[in-house]
Amino acid sequence: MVRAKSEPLIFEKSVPGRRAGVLPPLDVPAKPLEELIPTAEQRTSLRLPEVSELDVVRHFTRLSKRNFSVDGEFYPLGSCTMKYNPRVDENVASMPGFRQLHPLQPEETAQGALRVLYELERLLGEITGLPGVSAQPVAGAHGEFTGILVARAAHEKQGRARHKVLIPDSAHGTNPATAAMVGYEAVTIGHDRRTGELDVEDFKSKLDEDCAAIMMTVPNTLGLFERQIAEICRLAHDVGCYVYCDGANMNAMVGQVRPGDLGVDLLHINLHKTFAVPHGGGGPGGGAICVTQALEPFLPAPVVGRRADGTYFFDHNRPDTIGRVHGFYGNFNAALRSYTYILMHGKEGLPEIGANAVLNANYLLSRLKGHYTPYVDRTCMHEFVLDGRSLREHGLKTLDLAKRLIDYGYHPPTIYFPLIVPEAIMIEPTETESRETLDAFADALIAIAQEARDHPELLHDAPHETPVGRLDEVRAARQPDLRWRADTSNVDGGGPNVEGRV
Amino acid sequence: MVRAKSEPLIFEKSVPGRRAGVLPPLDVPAKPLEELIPTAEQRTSLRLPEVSELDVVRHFTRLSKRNFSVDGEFYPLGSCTMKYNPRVDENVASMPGFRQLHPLQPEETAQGALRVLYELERLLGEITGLPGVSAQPVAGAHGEFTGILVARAAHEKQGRARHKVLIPDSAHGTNPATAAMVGYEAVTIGHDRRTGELDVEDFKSKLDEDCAAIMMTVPNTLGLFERQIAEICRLAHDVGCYVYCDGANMNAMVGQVRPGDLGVDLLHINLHKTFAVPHGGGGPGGGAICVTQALEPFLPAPVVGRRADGTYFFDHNRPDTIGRVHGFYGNFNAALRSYTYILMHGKEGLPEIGANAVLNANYLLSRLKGHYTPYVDRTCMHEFVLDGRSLREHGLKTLDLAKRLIDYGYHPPTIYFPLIVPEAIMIEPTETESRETLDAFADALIAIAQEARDHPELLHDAPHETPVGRLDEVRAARQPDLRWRADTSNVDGGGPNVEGRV
Amino acid sequence: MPSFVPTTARERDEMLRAIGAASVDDLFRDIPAEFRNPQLDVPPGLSELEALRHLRQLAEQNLDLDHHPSFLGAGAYRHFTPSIIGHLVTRGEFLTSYTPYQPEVAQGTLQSMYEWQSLVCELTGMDVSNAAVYDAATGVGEAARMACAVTRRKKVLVAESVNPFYREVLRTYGGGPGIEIQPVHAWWRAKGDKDAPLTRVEDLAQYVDETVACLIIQNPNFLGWLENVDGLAERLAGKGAILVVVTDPACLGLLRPPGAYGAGIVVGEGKWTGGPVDFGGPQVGMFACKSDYVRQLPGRIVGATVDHDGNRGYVLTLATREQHIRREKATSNICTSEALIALCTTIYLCHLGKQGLREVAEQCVQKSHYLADQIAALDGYAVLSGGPYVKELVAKCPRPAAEINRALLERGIVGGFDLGRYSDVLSDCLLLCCTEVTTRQEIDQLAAALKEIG
Amino acid sequence: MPSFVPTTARERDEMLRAIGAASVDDLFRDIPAEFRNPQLDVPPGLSELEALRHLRQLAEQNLDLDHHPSFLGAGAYRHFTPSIIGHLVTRGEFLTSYTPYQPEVAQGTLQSMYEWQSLVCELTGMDVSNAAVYDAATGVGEAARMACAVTRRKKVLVAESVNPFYREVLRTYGGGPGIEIQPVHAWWRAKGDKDAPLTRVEDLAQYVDETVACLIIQNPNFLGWLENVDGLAERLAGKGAILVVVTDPACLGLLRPPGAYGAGIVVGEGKWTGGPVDFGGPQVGMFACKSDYVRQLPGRIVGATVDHDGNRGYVLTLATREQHIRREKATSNICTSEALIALCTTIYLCHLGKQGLREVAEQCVQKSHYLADQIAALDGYAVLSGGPYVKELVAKCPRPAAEINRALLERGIVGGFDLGRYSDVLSDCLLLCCTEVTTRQEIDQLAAALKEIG
Ligand SMILES: Cc1ncc(COP(=O)(O)O)c(C=O)c1O
Ligand SMILES: Cc1ncc(COP(=O)(O)O)c(C=O)c1O
Repeated sequence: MVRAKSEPLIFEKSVPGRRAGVLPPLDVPAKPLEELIPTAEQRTSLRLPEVSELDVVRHFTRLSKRNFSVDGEFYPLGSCTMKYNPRVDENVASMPGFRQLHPLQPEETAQGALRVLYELERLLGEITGLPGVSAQPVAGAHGEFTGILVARAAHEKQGRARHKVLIPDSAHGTNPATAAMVGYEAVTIGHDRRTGELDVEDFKSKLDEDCAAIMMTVPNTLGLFERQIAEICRLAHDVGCYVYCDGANMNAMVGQVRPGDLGVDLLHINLHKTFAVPHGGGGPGGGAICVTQALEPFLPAPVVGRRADGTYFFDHNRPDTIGRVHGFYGNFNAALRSYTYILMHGKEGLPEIGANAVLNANYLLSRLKGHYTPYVDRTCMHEFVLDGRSLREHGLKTLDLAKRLIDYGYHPPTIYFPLIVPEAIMIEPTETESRETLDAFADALIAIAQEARDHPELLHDAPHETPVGRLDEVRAARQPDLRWRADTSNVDGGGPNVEGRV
Repeated sequence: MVRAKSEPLIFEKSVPGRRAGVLPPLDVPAKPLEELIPTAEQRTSLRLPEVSELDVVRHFTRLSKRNFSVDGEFYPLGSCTMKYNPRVDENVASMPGFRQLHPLQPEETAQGALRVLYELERLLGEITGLPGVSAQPVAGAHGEFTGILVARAAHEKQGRARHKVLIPDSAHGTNPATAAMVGYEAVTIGHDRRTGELDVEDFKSKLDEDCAAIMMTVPNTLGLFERQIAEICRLAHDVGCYVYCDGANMNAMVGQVRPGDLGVDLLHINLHKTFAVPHGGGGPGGGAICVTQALEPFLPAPVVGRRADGTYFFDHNRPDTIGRVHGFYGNFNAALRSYTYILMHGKEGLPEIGANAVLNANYLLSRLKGHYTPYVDRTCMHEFVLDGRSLREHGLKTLDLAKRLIDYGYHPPTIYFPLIVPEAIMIEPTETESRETLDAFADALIAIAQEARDHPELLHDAPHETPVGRLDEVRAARQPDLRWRADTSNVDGGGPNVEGRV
Repeated sequence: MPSFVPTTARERDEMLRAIGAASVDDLFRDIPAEFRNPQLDVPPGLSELEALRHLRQLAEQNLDLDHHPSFLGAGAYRHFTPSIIGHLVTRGEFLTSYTPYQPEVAQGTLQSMYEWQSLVCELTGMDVSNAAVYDAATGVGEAARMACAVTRRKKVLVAESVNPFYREVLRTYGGGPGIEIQPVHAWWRAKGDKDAPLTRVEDLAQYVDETVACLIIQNPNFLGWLENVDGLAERLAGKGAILVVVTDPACLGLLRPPGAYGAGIVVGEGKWTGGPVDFGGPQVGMFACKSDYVRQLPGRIVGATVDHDGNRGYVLTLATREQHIRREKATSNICTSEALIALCTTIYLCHLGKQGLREVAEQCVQKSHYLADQIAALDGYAVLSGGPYVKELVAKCPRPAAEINRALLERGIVGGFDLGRYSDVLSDCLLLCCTEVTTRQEIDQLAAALKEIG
Repeated sequence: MPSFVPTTARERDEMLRAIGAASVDDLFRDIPAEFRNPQLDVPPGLSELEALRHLRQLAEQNLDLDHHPSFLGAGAYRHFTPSIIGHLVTRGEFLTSYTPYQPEVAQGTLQSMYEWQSLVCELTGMDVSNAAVYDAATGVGEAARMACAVTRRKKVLVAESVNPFYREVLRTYGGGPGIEIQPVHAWWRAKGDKDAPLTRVEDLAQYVDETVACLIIQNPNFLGWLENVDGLAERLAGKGAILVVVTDPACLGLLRPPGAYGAGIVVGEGKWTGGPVDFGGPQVGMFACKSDYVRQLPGRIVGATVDHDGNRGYVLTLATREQHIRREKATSNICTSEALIALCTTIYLCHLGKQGLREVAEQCVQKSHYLADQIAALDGYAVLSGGPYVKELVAKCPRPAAEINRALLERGIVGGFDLGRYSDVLSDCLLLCCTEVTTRQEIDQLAAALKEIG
């Protein structure tokens, strides 16, 4: 409410000898410590903060107030699916039977947890039409990595050494980065400026038997369905190239269309997008990977199996596996949330997700037409992208519009992505927002368009009421100050730790 | 962070047919409803809001942001003991074994809960020196009511019909209100302007055999210890008058002095002050009543007993009881928090509460001397009261100072109480605040004293950055608008429901 | 032991120096030495881990009703608590703020209280509501006091079909200022072929004369039955007396509101629609009345108003009723109330909403009647019919209710309320409660057990 | 089934009209009809109450370690989680915000990440830290990739005393870009009168030549022992190779930081100091390095800077390392990470603080050594001594470890990690873990059970 004053670093609140957490008294006979751990192995200083419990609570409460969030604000961040995260999932995830469960406990003492993983994987298989599922990857990019490794392993199994992965120019940065991490050359494919879809001719010209996979995003990052997807899959399969689908945009398809039916071979789902794991300021999420039956043997080990007697187990006997991609079984506690979310929606509820995500996006788009220019003027799926170049007439850019939205109490959309759209403004309302919210947001955007003409400085100087104004990002990168340092910190909090360069 | 926009009433967000909570499908055969409940007995309309779960979450999240709280701000509200409320207590209070426990379950299935009540009562008895304890009253005023009823019952038992209760002029309003509720005449006793303590001569002149009790507050509401308390008790007892101690200020005494040792006969403890039950915006709290052994038989029924075999039970066989004061056993879930709090502090920790509450108050007072005028210039206990009349020189009043503190990020102190102090400013820092916080607060008050001289309008127009400015309280009282009405509500939220008078 | 005190020994010494005191002890010099530093017989402090272990152990000594079928109601009801409630009300901004004395920094609490008042008015059909009282039981006490204040009379009639615990509290509350509490007998009469007691509040009106301030009834009453209230309020009004109705918000999802049959004051228990049974507390009392009586309302009241810029805002209002202004002339001594529990209920009512609350009531009706059918079919058992009922019914058993309950508990079932505690003539009767959380399987299990026991 | 969709049928129709579409189906017309409206073989939806019941049932099928003594560690450790953590991190502002792309409305997340980075640097003794990676296992993979990028080499040595799960993940990570992972054997040697295996990383240096990017060790190692690292970093540096150390923040409360013995990259698992074991996930990887390598760091990095008015503020920085800018040239593909778990750990480290974290480590030491004494005193059992240890020890048993574990479980005790899964030669060994939450009573109970079994 009141403009938050600057909040010092917790280190700057430290007072020697002050304490919050204490332990029970030691209940075993204490031996001289140096007999157990040689003094040379012990540290001589530890500059952790020394604060009281109230210090901690107040500090992090105050920090939290410096965030926008779905719970407080409309957050139409394109490609991120900032939907409502049901609180019941938090209560499920905090049940002691799940929380106080060690990953290496005997399987017979973890049957409930194993069943959650098993059933979640079956549900995701059913929803995507790709029955081989592993919930081990912990994020979308991690799923991509896992998926491309699976593709490579499958090629290798068939004795095929391939070197290229095709990637549309509209793709998210994680796609090419993933291809490179797995050791592939990323080859870019253009898009059709008119339809906003993959340039199929360009694709055909680059597709050959050295292509391990094509990484499609469906709907694509313009929020458009790739109408040629089935054909693209056919063409790819003809040369033994796998079709990987970046499932970040799965929300549009839930219950409406199954990527597996379209011919996709592999797909990850960002459980933190489509299936409502709270984003947490950047994770934990889940990047479950779903593949065809043929690719199933290559999934990361262990996989969860179910015996004839109805008991569940970790199957480590997976000769073709790509190996582990996580220390244990992935973000179990996040998977639990998605499992609950899917079960609650059920057969009738799941299609409502896709239907209303698409309805909301198209409604919002319809409200903005005439005021803003869609990059491609078509029925969109769950999101759409505006071309913000008209702002330039007023000496402004998309960034200014984004910051001005903050003054109106909205989190800005995704901006400058996809890279192919000049001054991109990428808006994804999600299915959990109400029409009134969409209307109010459209009104704000329309008002801002007017402001851009009449009072461009309002955009240029925005945001006006946040605890900090626009920050000097160049200085942050040129003079990196990446940590507090005991020696140079200035307790008055008046400026950054400029001496603390690295 | 960002100045919160006005938040509509939840009713104003209602959309016909929208829903959040749904039930499991009915699992028994459904009969026609009108066969079970006659149509005439059914209501024809129910104008509850129709909103989505996100609507609810966002609405109440936004509302919450319009509050100051201990977790976010220093909250030196005198007489209210706004100390840190440990979060562990919340976790204890949410254990299913306590939450899913019906108050009428067989006692053998509620032994853990009964033990909590039993032990809490014993602990409070030990801390106060008054061994007869009932945790049934749910707030301070409720404890007063219970206590004065106990005193009356004791008088009646002894065949004494008395009519007066003596109450110092510095007392909290609940004291005279309580006396009246119990059917007594409240007789006011003055205070000594020099010492800030009870005017013992006035007391003596009013004390007689028609006095059922004197309600003392120790330390008194000026934050001063009543040095004559033992003598006052002796004098009162000489005429068969009970000494009731309003224990709202118990925080100063915890582990330092026991009211029972001073001669007090009855005392309530505001568990939500001294023993850290979160105030919750005005309850739930606890007003446990502690009395001498002699008065124990009169406590509200049932009381919790312990059998020789170590089992606990509700003792309903209490012929002298004043009766029940609550539908069940009081605010059990609040009592649980205080029990945990007391156990965590333990023998060594309890005296730290009183010691540091008093240390902090005196330190803050020492910082303010020279800038503000204490009503009485003495070593204080856990709080102190300033006389704000000097503000009048600048055309200002205590209210202006209070509102200006909000601009500095502090919750104002208690103001205009006790009534005996002109322009009273009553400050209670509590023991859980750090010296840095006290210093920063003192600095703010000193700066405001300077502002009062140089820029009185800063105080006069404060607060400047809250979601609403100073509100028209006269209008609120003269044209009461106490509820939303379907017909007159204005959805734009632009003004109050002025038509909705009652 | 943990300490929530941040002050280190060194800081303490520096602070003492600034104060000019030699020691902390010095600060307590006003207290005669003989009383200082009591040696408390209290165990040593516990770390957070130890405290949690100890309390978990105690919690687990209780039989929790998530794991056992239970048919207990009798004033405390198990309704489903949506998960959002706990998450929202434990936000520090709600949890750790005081009664909203400084409206500019308490709009969150104030607006939610205004919403509570509005919800209570909608549910009860009354004109105005306060921001809650401690619980329904003390609400009955306050209602009696208020009715006396409004009518300037001193006699209160209370139907025996009102929850006996409420009546006990009423007695305590009435005692002080000399209010005469007159219990009016509920009639027990045969109906049809069943030996069925039936309370008839309509007959109560005959007790009403010009000395009576109010008649207090409960609807549905303690035995679960709807009272026949037709014409009651009118007859009372004829003598200048007020009808006070105690009710249950879950039932009001379906039932006509007390305002519709002339109640002057309505009291309800708000706790169970918003939170678990919590061993009976904290609760929160709904308290609503006709607009004429608003200046006699006890407790806090929030009103809407404007600031200088015309922004809508909320304040505590009509404070001249209250103890901090009027002291011994106040309508009540209430100060701290049950704000956070009221907030739980407020959130609950918004979450369930118009349709949801009705469904709750309807499921209660269907399940309790399903249970009734099962019991009626058992040899030796009968369901007493005293009127239509929503969630509670009276089962007459072949053996003393206490015995039946014991036998049920042996089978892992928490039975009903032993009505022998309410009235001698009902010592073979159980008050059984079904709500939307009761499953058919639990009901069938109970019926099977009763059969076996019976 | 509940719907989190607010749109009513009527609104939907109005919205369609505004869009100019006939139906929702119409909006999906780009999808060939043959693929539309799949019939999902998914059960009907559940209300919140049903979902909670179902999940609680599943949860209760697991044996939870609040109610059973457990000596499992092996990469997942039970430390006490202070209550404040859950309350703070479930505040919607932290829970439901995205990666902080818009710094003006994400200072809360950004500043707490900056604090995380600072804490990680302090703990590890390194210059810089990123804002976390997925977990320690993938952190090891990222460290290998980073070391290769820094040194422009392709060979990675990894000690066999590194957690075998981490090594498996390393293998997966290394596979892609053709990094050669060379496991270097741990030596097994007799020591004193015990048949004690001892890993000697100091000997590993002999494998290092100019093709080696880094040597990865774990300290304390997988068997709980402190490695003898003296001179190791220097020997590696002599060949231009980097020392990568995997470590445990709880142990670092007591142990000298890897920075002090020349680590170039340090990876740690942050999850257990801030949250329960959670069936192994989510975790969060600490990832720190020397300042020279900062532009090769994977993942997000937060930096402090100023706004136009000179106010300190925080931003994501050095983004030119990242996938959204550099695409296939990025240092890693990490996008969403484990921010909220890092926040848990940040709060934990602040709450425990300087003294508290040291006490945690010291209690681990004392309790594990107390357990060692109990075991050493048992006939047929021995404690293998491979070096000083903090919280884990290797117990040699008279029978296969798997059998011992089974027998313990029958007695309600969750035993240790069966080291037969780690190495054939250790199939009669259990890796047993004690932390500050292990009680003496539990240890004594284990010892008694082992005696009985043995
Ligand atoms: C299209 C697309 N692909 C991949 C990703 C990466 O997913 P994650 O952040 O879960 O690693 C994102 C996330 O923003 C995305 O939008
Ligand atoms: C001195 C004093 N007495 C009594 C009370 C009443 O206590 P409660 O609000 O718990 O009813 C208060 C509360 O502010 C108080 O300060």
